[in-house]
This record gives sequence, C-alpha cells and structure tokens, in this order.
Amino acid sequence: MAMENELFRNLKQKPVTLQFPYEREEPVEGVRAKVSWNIDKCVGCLLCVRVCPGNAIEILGRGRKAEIKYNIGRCLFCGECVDVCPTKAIYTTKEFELVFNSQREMIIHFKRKKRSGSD
Amino acid sequence: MSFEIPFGPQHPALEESINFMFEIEEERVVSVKPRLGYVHRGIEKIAESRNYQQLVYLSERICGICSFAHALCYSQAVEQLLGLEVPERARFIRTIVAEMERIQNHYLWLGLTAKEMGFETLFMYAWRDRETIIRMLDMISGKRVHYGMSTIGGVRRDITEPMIKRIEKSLDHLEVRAEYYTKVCTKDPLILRRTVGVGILRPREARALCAVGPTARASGIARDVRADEPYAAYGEVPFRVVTYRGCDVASRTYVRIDEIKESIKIIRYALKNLPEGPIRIKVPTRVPEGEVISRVEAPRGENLHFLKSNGTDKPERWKIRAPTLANLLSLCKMLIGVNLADVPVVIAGIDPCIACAERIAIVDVNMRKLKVWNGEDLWRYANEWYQKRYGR
Amino acid sequence: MRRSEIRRQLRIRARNIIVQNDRRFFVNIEKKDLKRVIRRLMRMKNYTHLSTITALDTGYNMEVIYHVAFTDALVSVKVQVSKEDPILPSIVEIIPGAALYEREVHDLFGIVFEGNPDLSPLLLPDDWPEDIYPLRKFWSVDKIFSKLGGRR
Amino acid sequence: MEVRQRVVSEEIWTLIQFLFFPGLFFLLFLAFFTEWLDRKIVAKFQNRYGPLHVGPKGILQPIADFIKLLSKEDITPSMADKVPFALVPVLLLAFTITPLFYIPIIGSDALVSFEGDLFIIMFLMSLISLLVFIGGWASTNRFGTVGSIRAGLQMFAYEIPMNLAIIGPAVSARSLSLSKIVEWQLCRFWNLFTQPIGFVILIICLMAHLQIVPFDIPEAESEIVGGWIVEFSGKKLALIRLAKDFEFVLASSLIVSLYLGGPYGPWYISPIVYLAKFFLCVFILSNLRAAFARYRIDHLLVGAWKYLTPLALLQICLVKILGV
Repeated sequence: MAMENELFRNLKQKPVTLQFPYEREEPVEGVRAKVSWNIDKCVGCLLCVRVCPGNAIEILGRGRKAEIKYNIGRCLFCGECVDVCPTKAIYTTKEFELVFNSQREMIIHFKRKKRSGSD
Repeated sequence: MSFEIPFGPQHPALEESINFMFEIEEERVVSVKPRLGYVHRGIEKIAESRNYQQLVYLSERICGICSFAHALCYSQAVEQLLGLEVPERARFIRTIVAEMERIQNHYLWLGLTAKEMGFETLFMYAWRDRETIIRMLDMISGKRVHYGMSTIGGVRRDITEPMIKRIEKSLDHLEVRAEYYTKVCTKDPLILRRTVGVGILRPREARALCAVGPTARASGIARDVRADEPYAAYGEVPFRVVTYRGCDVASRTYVRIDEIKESIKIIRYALKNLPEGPIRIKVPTRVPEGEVISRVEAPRGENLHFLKSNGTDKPERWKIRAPTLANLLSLCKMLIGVNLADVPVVIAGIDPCIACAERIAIVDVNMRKLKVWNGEDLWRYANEWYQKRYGR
Repeated sequence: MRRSEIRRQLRIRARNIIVQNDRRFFVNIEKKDLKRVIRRLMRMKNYTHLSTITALDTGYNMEVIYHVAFTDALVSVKVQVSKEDPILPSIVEIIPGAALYEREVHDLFGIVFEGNPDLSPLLLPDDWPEDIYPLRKFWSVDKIFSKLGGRR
Repeated sequence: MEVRQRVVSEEIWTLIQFLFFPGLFFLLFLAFFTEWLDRKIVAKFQNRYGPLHVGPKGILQPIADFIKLLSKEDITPSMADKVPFALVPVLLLAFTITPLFYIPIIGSDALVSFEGDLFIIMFLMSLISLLVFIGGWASTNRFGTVGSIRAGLQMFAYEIPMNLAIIGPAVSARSLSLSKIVEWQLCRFWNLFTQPIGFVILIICLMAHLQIVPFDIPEAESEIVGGWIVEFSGKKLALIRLAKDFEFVLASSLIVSLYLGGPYGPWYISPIVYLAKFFLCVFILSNLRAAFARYRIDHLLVGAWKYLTPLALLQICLVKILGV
C-alpha cells in the first residue's frame, strides 16, 4: 500500500507511452543510424571496409572508380566508418526505422554516375 | 510427493534461455540442476578471426545491458598491451558512462524483480524512470543500448556543456525516484514479505562459491573492482562501496538502490571535475605480443577479460568471464529450500544475464538437425503437418 | 603484494614468478604443485576469490590459468597440460566456486579435472561429439561444420 | 408496468427480460465493459494507455480478444483427461452466469428470487473454485498441477471468511434472499456502515476468489506460467476468460447488493444507481490490483486463518449483539 499516493497522482497525469506509429520522437542530434555514401567523394581507400566490425561494406573496383555495396543487414550502426572516412564521403542519416521484405533489399549499391565523354 | 519441474528454457520469469531442473517437494525446492547452452554465439571463437578494432564492437555485443562494461574491459586490455595512457578526459567520460549504465541496469533490475513478485505497477514505474537515463545515454552516444562509446585509446564522443546541464537535471529526477523506491521497498509490507529472508546466501558460502558484484555485497562482502583495483577515473572519484548484511533478496534490492544513489553522486562529481583535453589518441593497428588481464566492475559484478596477442592484428585468445557465470553456483545454493513461488524472485536476485555467461562455444548447435528455414519452408512444413493431422 | 611475498608463501623459485606490474603476477608451476599452490594462495592475506579459469592452446601444449583475485592484485597461476594426456587435479574441494569454470574448460578444451564430481556438458549440447573441442586451435569453424555435417 | 403488460403478454415480457435487459445480453456487455474498464483503470494507474485502438478508446478490445480467441486453434494435450478438460470452461461459464440472475438490477427485485438464493450463489461460487482445481488437474501439465493445488489451497483460505462475510448482511436482514437484503437496506443504513469489517473482508476474499493480483497465486504468470490455465487454448480459453469477466461482474454486484444498498428508485433510475455503485466497486478492485505485489500461498493461508476468519466471526457476533 506504500504506493497509493503515487497511483492517484498518476491517475491525473497523461500516460508516458508513446503511441509509436502515430507519435514519433525525433531522433537525437548525432543519432547513429543508417549510413549513406556520397559516392562522388569516395576515393576507394578501403579504410571503411577495414574498420567495419560486421563486414557490412563491400567495395567494387579500385580508387576513384570504386563502388560501394552496403549491407544494412550486417550493419551495427556503430558509425566507425563515418569517423574514419578521410574525404567525408560517408555520412549518417536519421533513418532508423529500417524494414525490408527480403535480404536483397538490404543491400544498397552506391553507383557512380556515368560521366559522358570521360570514359 | 516430489516431482520435477522444468524451469526454462522458455519461461516468463526468465529474460533469457536457461534451464533449471527443480525437484519440488510440496512447493519446496530440494535440488537444482542448471543447464546452460541455449544462447551460444561462439564469441571467443569468432574473436580469433577479427582484428582489434572490430572486436570493440563484438565485445559490446556480449551483453545488451552491460555493453559498456564489456567494451571498456576489452579496450583497457588492448590499451595495456599497447602500453597506452588514455587521456584524462576520456577516463572521466568512461566513468560517467559506466555509472550511467549502472543506474540503467539497476532500474531495469528493480522493475524485473517487481514483475517476478507480481508487482506490475512497480515494474512499469521503474522502467518508466529508466527511460530518463536511457535518453541521456542516447544523447551522449547516439544510441540507446549499444553505446559504442568506448574504443581503444579513449572514447568516441565528447560530453558538451549543454549535455552536462541536461544530465544534471535528469540526475535530480532520478535521485528523487531512487529515494522513493527506497521508501517503497523498505515500507511496503508485501514486498518485504516476498524479499526478507528469501534466498539466503551466507557470507561463508558467498566466499567459497566466489560470488561477485551486488550478490556478494548483499552478503556483507565488500568486493568491488572499482575500489580494489581502480580503473578509468575511479581512483580520483570518492565513493562508497555499498554493503548490506541481510544476505537475502531484500538486501540485494537495497544494495542496488543505494548503488543508484552512489552512482548519481559519482556522475555529479565527475561532471563537475571533468578535465579539459583530448578524448582519444591514435593507436597502432598491430599489437605487440603479450598477455594481459583486465577487470571491470560491471553492474552485475566483476568482469574479467584475458587477452593474449601474438603480434598480428588479431588476438590469439580472448577469454571473457561475465559476472553471471560467477554467480550461478551461488544462485543454485540460494535456491535450495526456497518455496517455488519465490524461485523467480531469487533468480532475478542475482540479475542473471545468460547470454553473457555463455558467450563461448560454437555457432549454431542445432545446425545438425535443423536447416535454416525461410518463411516458405516453414509454411510448407506447417501445411504438411496439418494435412497429416486432419487428413485433408 | 610483492614478488618476495608470493615467493615466500608459495615456496617456489623466483624465476617462475613474472611480475607484469604491481597488480598483475603470473606464476608458472608444475601440475603436481597445483593444489598446494592454490591452497597456499587461499591462505594469503587479502585473498578474495577465484576469478576464473582460462585455458589456451599454445600449440603442442595447453595452458590452464587460474586467476586468483586479491584485493590489491591478481595472481595468475599457469599450469602446462599436454594434449595427449589432458588431465589436471580438480580444485573443487578447495574452492567450490571453481566447479562451473572447470566444466567450461572441460567442454571447450577437453581437459579432464580429476576429482570434479560433475563434468557433464555445461555449454555444449548433450549429443556433442566427444572429440571436438571447439576452442582448440586445430578445430577451425569450417572443420567443425564439416565434421557435424552441416553447412555454413 | 401497466402499459407494457398491455402490449406484450407476461411470458414474452419475462423472456425479453431474461434475454436482453437485465438478462443475458446486458450482462454479456456489462462483462466486456467491466474488463475494459478494469484494464483501462489499471493502465491509468500505471501511467500507460491500456486498450486503445479497437473502437472508441479501445472499448471493443475485450470483444475483439474474445472473437480472436474463438477463432484460434483449440489444442488438447494428448495426456489430458479429455472430458473434464472440455467440460470445465463450459461449466465455468454456466456457473458464473447463473448467480447473476439473482442479483437485483432493476428495483430491488431480481429476475429470479426466492428465499435461500444466497445459498445458491455461495454454492455456485464454491463450485467455481472446484472447477478451477479440476481444470488444472485434468490438463496434467506440471505447472497446471501446481496451479490447481494452489487453487485448492486458496479456496480453503478464503472460502470460510467470504461466506461468513456474505452471511453477515443476511443475518441482520433476517433473510436468505438477496432481493430481501437489498430491500431491507432501503429503509436503513447501508450495511457498509453497520458492518465495515465484513465489507473489507468480503472485498479481500472476492479478490482471492477472482484470482486478481495480490491473490493471483494459482495463475502466477511469472512463477508457474499461468498455472491451471496453462493448457487451455482457443475456444476454451475464450470461454474461461469470459467466465472470469462474469465473475468480476458477480463479485462487484455482490458487494453492491450486500453492502452498498443495491439499486433503488423507480425502474428507470435504479439500473443507473446500480451501475454507479457497480463501477465504484470495479474501481476499488482495480485500484487494489494495481497497488499490490503477489502474496505467497502460505502467506495467504496464514493471513486468512489467523485474521480474516476470526474477524468475520467477530463481525457476525457484533451484528447479533447490536442487532443492526
């Protein structure tokens, strides 16, 4: 019975539950969520591949032509790759509600735009 | 009449899979046989194929609740191998986050224990208040559970001035709540009936069975790595090792609630005396040969990591001893003679974290019998089963 | 705690004691001395508990390390065990809390602790093959899988 | 009444009363509404929302749960004692609905009322406890067995004080008919004021009878995984849950009729009065449910035999001596 006061105080308060699909809390500043590539800045240095604890990043090609395959299913969202990237090509987005229907959808392929004339 | 009752691997009172085989005589437990091995992940084996930088995150995933304690323990081990001196500010931030994790864990524990006692309201309140501290951790680190704060050579994120203000505000709230829970747990007759004198572990037994953490401290043994072997900034922060002499679940409750208050004091002190400077230093990827042992007081007790390196960028052997494994024998001792109704409370009393205790062994043990099924296989299997049963 | 103190108490040669820093001591001992050493360590001042038992594969031999905690230090007692004859005396009767650690080491390295009343599998499944010891270096993950007949 | 009798004959009118108001349908909806209210109040105490999405404010949630359970697969364990296992939910429902017809809702006259119906109610309530025991035992689950043993023990604990607390008002009203007791209270004080100890004892014992939180020992989700209920699934579970709702209605109605004076006033006012008192009882029960941890079975037995039974006897003696 030691909680009776608290019970009645709560009767007057609004519930603290967040009704998730209808109410959403804004992710905090600096949340670690899905990362994304600004592929034009990527120099293919392989640093992100090396530090990634879950081996989520695969790199195709070398140097300036490198393309990134990012497997969200293996990503731990640690943000280590964002910290390590020398050209700041990797950045964190605020997407944290990540739902996929198949494993194939989880792999995001960052392609370079074909520059006309240069190839 | 005596009969055997399986407790687990799936049971509402257990958050994780462990099996206790109880022999019951008129609702009284006569013998206990624990059986681990339902949540193997083979972390120690995986570790041999990952480099040191990646292992920080693997170590974090040993446990969902005391993740920072494991990451900190591992980072300290590697730093010892490298002979690094961590910057002053990083050590203080580590202390702050470790203590915040302790608060978070103890509130979680309070809620769970209340739930095992059938006290749903206290469970809801404790977890509601836990949300406050989780938000603070979220604000500092950007994540709610696996903070990813500790790394080799320091911490990854700094605590800024506005953050300090918000943390202090939340600490005030948490302190009020901790006082309130002390009142509830010492006054409420029903909680007292369910906890006092339940699950006795005498100091002698606790010593012989090598109990650690709050379990040992509730039996009057002042065993705390933070005091015995100061790591991070614990050498510079004044604090008290909380002990109670009740040896029962009630004492374990008081130890934890008092530790919340103590942690709040530690955080306040550390925030006030936060030194300026860098938070991280550069580290080489190759680690010289050697063997080190690192110990950390996780919220549940002593955490021990043994690390042996062979001069490459991957460790030779990484041994983890999580607090629950150390407390498991004490738990079995406590359970004998206990009423069946008190079993969940006693089990919750040591704050078990099964995944921590058995991170070892090898990937999927059922691989031999079961294939990995996707949804379609499962659907087909279910249909066949029903056809067989109903003859359609 | 100092080297001289350990040497005097344990009555072993000084070169068998390796001092890493003032809180970490490694003590190399023989198999036959194990129980005596543990018993003596327990009687020393500031003894708190047995932290854990680590085993590791050093190639030809295996090494079993008993981490004995003191309030001001951690003494690690190292014993060498050969792979052909992986038998060690159990210390359960001296420190009852060692039972689970010994079972764990038995599971993963196949070291038999003579005198431990219950060495049934703790972590591995009941029908785990006798001769697979997952943490020995010989058994890589792939080898275990091929032996068990599963697929990666 | 005159007007209505001219429109339809007496028999049909009785039938309508039995089927619709205040009979079966009304009680059914009252049961569902009570469950919703109970869940909502407890949620509010615990700073949550409770049922929210089915219907306005989640009011249809219990009905949705009921329909969902009806549509689920019904599994009978191969080791179970099949006949009792199948019969228990049905009988449980029947035995919880029957006493509700003796409860006065419109005016002080119940649908069925005769001298001695209070005994029938007490008898049926004992039968419910026995059924719980049989249900747990028949499922032959180890948790079910422990749960049913606990249910039996719990019955020994609360049955006697509860019956004494029910008899108290009957003694003072000198009648064994619930309607008479209500009528007797109309011209005097409520029994709550003359027999406060009995009121408290009745509430405690009814909570034990309902198996709600401080006394949910036979179910004890965190200890024995639902206890006697553990093997029931699908339709059987739906019926058991409905029976539990009816039990809740019965318990609250008993408190209203025995101690809070029951309904009064003309026929169009009295159901409202009844409902107001009824919801007050639901609120009290829900509040107590939120404020407690679970007792252990030995605590309950000791408490019931050491304190509740002597106090209930004392109450009856006081009634006799003071003549109130």
